[in-house]
Amino acid sequence: MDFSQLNPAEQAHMSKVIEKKQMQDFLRMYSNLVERCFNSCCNDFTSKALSSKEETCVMNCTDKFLKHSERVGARFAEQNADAMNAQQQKF
Amino acid sequence: MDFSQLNPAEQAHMSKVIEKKQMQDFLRMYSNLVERCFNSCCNDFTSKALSSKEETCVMNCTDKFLKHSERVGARFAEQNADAMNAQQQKF
Amino acid sequence: MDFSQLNPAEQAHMSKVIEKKQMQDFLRMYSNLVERCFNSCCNDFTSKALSSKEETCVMNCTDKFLKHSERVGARFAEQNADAMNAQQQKF
Amino acid sequence: MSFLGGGSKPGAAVNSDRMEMAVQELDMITDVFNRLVSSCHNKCVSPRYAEPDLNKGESVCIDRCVAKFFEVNKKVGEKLQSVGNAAGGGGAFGMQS
Amino acid sequence: MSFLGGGSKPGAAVNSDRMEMAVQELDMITDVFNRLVSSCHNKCVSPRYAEPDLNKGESVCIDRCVAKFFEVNKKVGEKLQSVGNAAGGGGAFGMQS
Amino acid sequence: MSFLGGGSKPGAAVNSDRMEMAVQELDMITDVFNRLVSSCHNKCVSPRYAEPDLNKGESVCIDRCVAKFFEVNKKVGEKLQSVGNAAGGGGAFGMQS
Repeated sequence: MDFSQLNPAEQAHMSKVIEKKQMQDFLRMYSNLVERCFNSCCNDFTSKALSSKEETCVMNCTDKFLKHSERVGARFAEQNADAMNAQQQKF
Repeated sequence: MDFSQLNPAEQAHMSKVIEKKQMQDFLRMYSNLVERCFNSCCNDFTSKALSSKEETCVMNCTDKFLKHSERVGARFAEQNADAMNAQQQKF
Repeated sequence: MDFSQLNPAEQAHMSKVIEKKQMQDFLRMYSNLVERCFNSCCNDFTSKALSSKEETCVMNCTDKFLKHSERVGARFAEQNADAMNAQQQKF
Repeated sequence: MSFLGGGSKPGAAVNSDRMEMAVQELDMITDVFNRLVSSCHNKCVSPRYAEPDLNKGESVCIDRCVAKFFEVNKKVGEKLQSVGNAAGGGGAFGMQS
Repeated sequence: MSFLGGGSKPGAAVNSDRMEMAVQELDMITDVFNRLVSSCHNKCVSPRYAEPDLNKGESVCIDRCVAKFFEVNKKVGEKLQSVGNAAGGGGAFGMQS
Repeated sequence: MSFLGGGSKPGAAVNSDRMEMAVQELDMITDVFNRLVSSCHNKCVSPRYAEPDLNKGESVCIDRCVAKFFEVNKKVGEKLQSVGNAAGGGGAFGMQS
């Protein structure tokens, strides 16, 4: 994303908006992660307590999801940079 | 949720926000319910009219979903109360 | 939808809101379409390039989805008009 | 995008409560329409995507699917309204077309 | 489940930052609740809809499902917090009960 | 992936239209990223969760998945643009890289 066309006042406003969105995104990621790991790991409702097998699954699920998101984020940034370079070459 | 740290002006503002959100949540629940019951109950598109079997399914689906939500809400409130008590014990 | 109860100032405001929402809806439709066609058409990750078979699938998927949305939109408008007429008959 | 916060502008004519109701109705219809598109796509359109056009069977299925979805919408709305009335005032439940 | 911890000092008028935090907390809880309702419905309620009431098995399943979902919520929150602390200050990660 | 093209004219103070465009672009990118994370997780990561790390096969799959998703994004964007141009001005469709 390129906000260099924005003037300083707009860039300052944009920073606040981005900061707020990052918090919202984090919260959304959190509840999404809970839902995903719960759905994948918990299938036995003969007890209300998490079994140790379920707990291990949830911990691995969380770990793996974070590493996955990080990797996707890194590739996403690279692809975005490539796309921007390609666009600048055109003009 | 505990809004007791808010001052009266903030609590009044919060009440308005909550009221508006409740309306939005109700509308979202409504369309979600339509989608869920349609997807579960309607699988025959040789006719455009709801069959009586499909209609019964939709009515039961709606009833059951409301009872389900109510039950989850009651358990949710209990768990929340437990979590808050546990937190207060810590401090 | 009937906004005739709104006064001119409100209708002008509503037009701006609708215009903004249309842009948001278009963007949401775009990313939804990418997700849907990617999920349906791409299942082979032994290569990072789109195969010609996958590309054809993605193009057909996009075309079909647009035609589908258009058709649903037309039926939706008819049903809405019917429902409004039925409602006006009641009053 | 600050639908929240109830920023009541001191504009003479614009009634912000009525405005908010209209915006909520618009959001509601958009939400229903998006769910309708998605549901009928899942029900009627084959995910093989062998050709770019809707075939005859898919087109007929879509028409019936939309009609049925509206019927379900109506039934669910009536049910919610009757539950709302039984529960008390039920003023908030008069929203299906 | 006070996701956004940290008691705030009493202020005079409406503090918009604090207000925003409270709205975010409300959004968060609504989001979690909706996901909980949907997950436990998928896990416990049969989609045949042969009768309008929850049967005994479904009701017991729902109760356990909610309890387990809360446990998972707690575990995931603790994990995120420990990752956040390891990553540095971890200011943004102090949100599970 | 500058979804919202069109260089803006230099202005003096905060231009709310330009601001809104930037916020919409941000929302768009966030939405695309979330769908990308979810799609590639479904395609590449086994839901058994036997270990906390991505294995080699999963890692390679993720890299290719992201590249393919971008290609699909580009193809769909070009298609929408050509449809938009065919339909008339096509002003709203100038948004893929």
